[in-house]
Amino acid sequence: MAAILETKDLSIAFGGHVAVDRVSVQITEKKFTSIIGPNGAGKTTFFNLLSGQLSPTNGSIYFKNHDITKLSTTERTRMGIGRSFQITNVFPKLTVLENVRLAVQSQAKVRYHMLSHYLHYKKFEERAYELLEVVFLKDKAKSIAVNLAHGEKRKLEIAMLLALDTEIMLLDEPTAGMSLEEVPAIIDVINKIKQQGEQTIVLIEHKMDMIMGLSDEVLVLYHGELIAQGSPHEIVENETVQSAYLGGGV
Amino acid sequence: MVPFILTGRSMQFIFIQIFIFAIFAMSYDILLGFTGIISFGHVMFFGIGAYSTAITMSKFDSTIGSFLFGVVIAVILAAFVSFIVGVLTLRLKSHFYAMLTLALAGLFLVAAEKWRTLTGGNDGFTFRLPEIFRDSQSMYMFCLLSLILIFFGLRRFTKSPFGRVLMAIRENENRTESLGYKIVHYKVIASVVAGVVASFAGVLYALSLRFVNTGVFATDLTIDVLLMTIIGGVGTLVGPILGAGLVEFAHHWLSGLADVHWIFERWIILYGTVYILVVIFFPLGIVGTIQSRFSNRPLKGLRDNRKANENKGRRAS
Amino acid sequence: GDSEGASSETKDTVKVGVLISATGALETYGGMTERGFKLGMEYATDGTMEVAGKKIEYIFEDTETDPTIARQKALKLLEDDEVDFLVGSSSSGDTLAVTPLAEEYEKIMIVEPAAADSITGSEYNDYVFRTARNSSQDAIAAAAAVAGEGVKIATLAPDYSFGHDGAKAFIEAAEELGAELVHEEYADQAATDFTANIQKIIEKKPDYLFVVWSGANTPWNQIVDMRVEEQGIKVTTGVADNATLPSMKPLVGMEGFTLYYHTLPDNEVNDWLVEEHKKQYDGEAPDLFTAGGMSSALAIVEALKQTDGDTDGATLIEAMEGMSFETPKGTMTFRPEDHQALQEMYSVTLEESDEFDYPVPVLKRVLTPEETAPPIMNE
Amino acid sequence: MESLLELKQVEAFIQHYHILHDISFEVPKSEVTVLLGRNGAGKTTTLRTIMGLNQVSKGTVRFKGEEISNRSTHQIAKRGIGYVPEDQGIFNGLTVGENMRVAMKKEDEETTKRMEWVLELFPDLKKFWKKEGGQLSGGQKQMLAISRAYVNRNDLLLIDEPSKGLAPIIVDKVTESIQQMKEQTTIVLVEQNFMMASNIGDHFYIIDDGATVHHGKMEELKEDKITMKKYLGIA
Amino acid sequence: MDLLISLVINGLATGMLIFLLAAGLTLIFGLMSVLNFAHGGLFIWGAYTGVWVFQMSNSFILGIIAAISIGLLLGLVTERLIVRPVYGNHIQQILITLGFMLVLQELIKVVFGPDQKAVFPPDILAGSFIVGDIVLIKYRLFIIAIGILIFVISTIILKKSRIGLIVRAGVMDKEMIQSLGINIKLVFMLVFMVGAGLAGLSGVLHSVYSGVIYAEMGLEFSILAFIVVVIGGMGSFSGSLFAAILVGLAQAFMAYYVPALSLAVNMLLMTIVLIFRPQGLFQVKG
Ligand SMILES: Nc1ncnc2c1ncn2[C@@H]1O[C@H](COP(=O)(O)OP(=O)(O)OP(=O)(O)O)[C@@H](O)[C@H]1O
Ligand SMILES: Nc1ncnc2c1ncn2[C@@H]1O[C@H](COP(=O)(O)OP(=O)(O)OP(=O)(O)O)[C@@H](O)[C@H]1O
Ligand SMILES: [Mg+2]
Ligand SMILES: [Mg+2]
Repeated sequence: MAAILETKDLSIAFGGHVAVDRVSVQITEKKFTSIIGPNGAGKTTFFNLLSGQLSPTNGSIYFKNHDITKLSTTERTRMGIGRSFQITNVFPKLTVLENVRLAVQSQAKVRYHMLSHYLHYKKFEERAYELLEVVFLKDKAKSIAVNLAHGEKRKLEIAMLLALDTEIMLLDEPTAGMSLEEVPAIIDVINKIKQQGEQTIVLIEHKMDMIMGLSDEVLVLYHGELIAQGSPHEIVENETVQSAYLGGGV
Repeated sequence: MVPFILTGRSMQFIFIQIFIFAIFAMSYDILLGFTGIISFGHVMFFGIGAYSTAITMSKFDSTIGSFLFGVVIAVILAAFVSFIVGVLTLRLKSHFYAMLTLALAGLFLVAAEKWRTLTGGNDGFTFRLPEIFRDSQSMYMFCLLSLILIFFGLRRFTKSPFGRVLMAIRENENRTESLGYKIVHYKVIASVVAGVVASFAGVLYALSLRFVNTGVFATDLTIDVLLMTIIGGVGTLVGPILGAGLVEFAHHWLSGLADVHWIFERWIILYGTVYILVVIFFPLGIVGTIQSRFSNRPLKGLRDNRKANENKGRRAS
Repeated sequence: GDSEGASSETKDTVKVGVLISATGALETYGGMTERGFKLGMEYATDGTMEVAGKKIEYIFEDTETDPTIARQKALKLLEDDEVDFLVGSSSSGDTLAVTPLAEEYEKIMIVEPAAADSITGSEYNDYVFRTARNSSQDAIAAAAAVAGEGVKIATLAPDYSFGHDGAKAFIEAAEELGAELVHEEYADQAATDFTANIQKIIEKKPDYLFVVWSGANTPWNQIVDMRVEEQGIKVTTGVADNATLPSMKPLVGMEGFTLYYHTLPDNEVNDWLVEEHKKQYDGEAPDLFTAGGMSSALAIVEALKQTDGDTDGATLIEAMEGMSFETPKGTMTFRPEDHQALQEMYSVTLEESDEFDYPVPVLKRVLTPEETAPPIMNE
Repeated sequence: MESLLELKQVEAFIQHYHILHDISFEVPKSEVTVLLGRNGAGKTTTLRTIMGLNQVSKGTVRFKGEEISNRSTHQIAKRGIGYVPEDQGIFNGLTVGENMRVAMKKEDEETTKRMEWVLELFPDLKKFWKKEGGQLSGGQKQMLAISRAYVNRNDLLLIDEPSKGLAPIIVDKVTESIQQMKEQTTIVLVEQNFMMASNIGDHFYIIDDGATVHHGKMEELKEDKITMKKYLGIA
Repeated sequence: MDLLISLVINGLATGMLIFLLAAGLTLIFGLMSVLNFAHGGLFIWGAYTGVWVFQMSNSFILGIIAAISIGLLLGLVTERLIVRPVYGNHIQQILITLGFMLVLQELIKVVFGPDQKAVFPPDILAGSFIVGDIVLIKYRLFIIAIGILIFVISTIILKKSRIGLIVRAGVMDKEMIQSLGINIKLVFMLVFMVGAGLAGLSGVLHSVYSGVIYAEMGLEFSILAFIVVVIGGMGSFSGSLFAAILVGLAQAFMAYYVPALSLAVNMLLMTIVLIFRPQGLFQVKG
């Protein structure tokens, strides 16, 4: 199967500190890829490079064989790269519904309409409710986002990402802080998307059981470098990964 | 309710001023309330509108034709300048943006001061009006009508999908970007809309005074309009209208008290106190506070929280 | 007279609306005009407040030194109070926002004390008469006070209309008198540091430095600190209101001019003014624009006498053009061409006084109305 | 056993929402008490209420026998309570070093020692000493937040989800560090990572819909499948 | 050469004067992020009170002390009544502090009368020295000295103590700083008072410099101070000093060499700086 996203020698340095160091990977279309690595390994930074929040000091990124290295976040989102954020990043003073609705609206390409009323687009709201249902947040639809508990904000993040319906979904620790009960439910949601086989998913997580259960392929970053790549099982067996990342506990 | 038919030219004049500043304040609300931009230089567009009209009216004969020509020039100039200002200042954050706009407006003031052949310097100049505007009643109706049309126009604008994105930008720029919206476009368009509407307010202002001087570029006016917007309630569009009315009337009424008792000669103290009281009792502006009473808007929280904190402070000390 | 019928009242009453800055930056000036106007009415009617069988009423309104408010108040006066005359105001901007209304309502407006040349120049209309001097008159007075054949002069003025008008008129007048301009300097009107400007002037070595200044941020201290006089440059300027005299302490010995100081004009009207003002206001002497305020009242009463109480605009214009009347500053005459009142000004020396701890102007010479007549600028 | 912290029927509102209905628990000295519960149950609110960041509208909070409800936050903190908030509370514009310096109540020998210990625990912080807090990775922020609470000698630490976003190897370290701290400091922990919670917790309280509904010893909970299912939704 | 020296000295003095005003604002606006438009009100109160005491007692030192005291006192009142309810909310800050500014400015007229007042330097600081061909105005040298003094003291205090850090941290996250056992309300109040005290000080120093005081001078100068704080980079004392001197020198040199642009010099300077360095000249560190 073809690589939908490819990086070549992708690097970024902050001052003297190289956070992502010559990473070349291919992410296969419609597969589930996970990225693991110690704290500060450069995972989030790698996402930031892919989604355009940061621009690399070196190297390039290809999406479906187009060089997108120079494109902005917006353009990449429009092409089909969507992401969720590690630190919750929502519209704090808008309602939960409105948060999702804005994402739906963007997906429907209703962007510069200045003369029609936004409520005329009934479909958007319906779709937003649907998505909130998926992440167990429907009863909070009218709450203001800032008032949500931490775990609830994470769910909202996921709903917004789902709303964008992008070809690639970059998930940065989606279940961090989510309750024991809901982690499996969210995993279910992700699994469902995987089952549908329409989207490519890239996941950053520290929960190894999740990684093991979901991934087709695992990438390991360490000090910014890609040190291992392979199936979940290969990775767990890998000694470097064990000593650098997993520690004795697992 | 706004009295639609009002007799007495001096009352009409006060209302005309309210309408004009309501339009100006609404344009400011597009920036402040809907896009989250604090500008200290919004008056530059107002001034552009005022001078464009005044200069065309004094250079050409006083006909409707040259008035319309003046309006066209005002709109084009304001759109152009607001576009440039928008583009120039987009990389700046909050205070820096505010200060840069202050500087730009300051440069316009200096230009008006210095380009004496065109502007008559700071004393200003008078000009003649086309026939229909000489009648106060029709001037009044014209301003009222403009206010109503602009209000509904802007309301539609803010309630459109586009307007919703503006609010999203106000809340969280980065996130809006990663939803696939080009925030630069939105901000520039908002800046142009606000600029053009403000310049139209300036056009009306010059008409209503039949006179223009460098005062139309003075920071005081930005401050006035800022206060009107905040008093009424930012992000509400009705608020600025109410704010304009309130500020004008508080002003009118308090300054009128000077005849009642010598103490009121210092009516400005009371006027300043009104501002302070508004923040204390209507922290979200009048319309904002009322709205939050009737709905579960987030804003309500801000106020209750503050009260709770205050109580806490009191109890602790 | 509330008991009288409204219609008869309007007929028998002449109303005057006076626009002043009672608050805001120019409120001191507003206060002077107000007192002067009241005293003027008292003097002109011998306290009866009646002229040609009509009662005179006046209403003061505060423009707050804001053209919008000025226009609003003027409309109130014209519409609601139905005044027959307007007087005002303290600022040129306010005045210009109102003069078109005088024309529109066909009411006479006496401009006092706004000084912009344009009021009786480019923005002139028939209904406007000015008892105040204009900037050019100031400047010509200044020139008359110091200029002469071969005298080298320089100017320092604030960088806006007032300063430019003043400097230009001064230079023209001075050159006419044979003086030679060596330097023109303009400083930011809000500046607090004038040293660079003064430096430049010193380098040009003029005999006289004429300073036009109206802000509170005066350059006097720095002129002294920079030792301008010691380099043989004499400073000259207009002496403004009493409040500014203390700040002119460094300028003792200066030769300049003034519009009015209560000890200068020697005539009956002024004697009355000084005495009455002191009586009514706690021993305080009348100030810069008090005489002006009084003159505007005197002009109105005189005009009404001439028309026998007729307040029709056209009639009044005819009567007032060329009209001469006695004021605290001697005889004033409205020039028919531009309605500017020609008036006395005073060439003075600033001297220490026994009475106050600040210097006061002492009369050198009365500059006659003809001497300070400004060019006609309303073509 | 003496209890260091005691909440009795605490109720609290956030704005006009009644969030805590009935929270009662006791925290015995020198032990780790874990608060468990679903998302939105009110765990964070409970900690914030103890810290005085939320008003107690009814009930009492006692610390060392003294009533501290509705005292101001800084007074509560000064009595010897350290807090690691859920959102880490990093001062983004300050460097790592400055973040630590602001937190240090004293600059004596003991603090210096603790600092050394903390930096050994999380060498990353030393490495990024001059970096701005806002530029740290998610996990590094978490480490900084924990370290800030560790440098002072506190009698009680309230820690909200420390393991969130940490790599397994660091979770182990944090677990270890908490066990070390236990000797001098009592700890209240909110944790979703059940593994970690059960490893270090002595007692647990379950919060559901703003009320404490169940409590007991941690070992017992591991066996108590019914409670686990009912309140935590795990089998 | 003489000309150059004279321009530099005068520019420096103006700069220092602006710095003194901006120093207070650097604390209040730069560190605490409070848009305090009443700063100019504190400035005129310092000016009037200081001048009044100076003229009554004939002691400039007493005048200075009075100005600082009234600044501190008004700072206390302003912080408690006006600013405390609106921390973190710029929009409300603008409204309430402008309201208070009007009140302060108008109260000046009630207490001290509406007229402008002339002020003369104390005898030892009056007049000028002549060194070669250069005229050195004594009072300006004095201002430069005071400016340096204030800069050094405040830099030492901010460097040596945690106070700067605490204030900045408090602005970023008020709850967290309180959770660390710091009474941030008290800290904010004290810092605000110090800022207001500096405003008062600069008020009285400025009155003597310009030779005259009037009620409206407050707002004019506070805008200048805002400009300087922004050009310098928010919250940086060195930045404010540098920017203030830059503004002072630019004014002096422009007035001499390009008088046509001297009206616009501040605005131009700010425009240029912000376009090329959007975060101001100095970034806040330590
Ligand atoms: N904007 C930035 N400026 C400077 N350094 C940065 C910036 N963003 C990230 N870094 C540094 O780059 C390194 C990688 O950070 P990144 O956030 O990618 O880590 P991560 O792998 O996502 O870690 P975690 O699992 O803790 O989230 C870290 O050391 C971090 O401090
Ligand atoms: N500011 C607020 N306004 C309104 N409701 C709030 C606010 N903060 C929290 N809540 C609500 O209070 C409830 C408890 O929140 P809290 O943060 O204490 O939950 P939690 O148990 O810590 O959850 P999580 O595990 O997700 O962090 C939630 O339902 C939340 O939506
Ligand atoms: Mg990360
Ligand atoms: Mg929580």
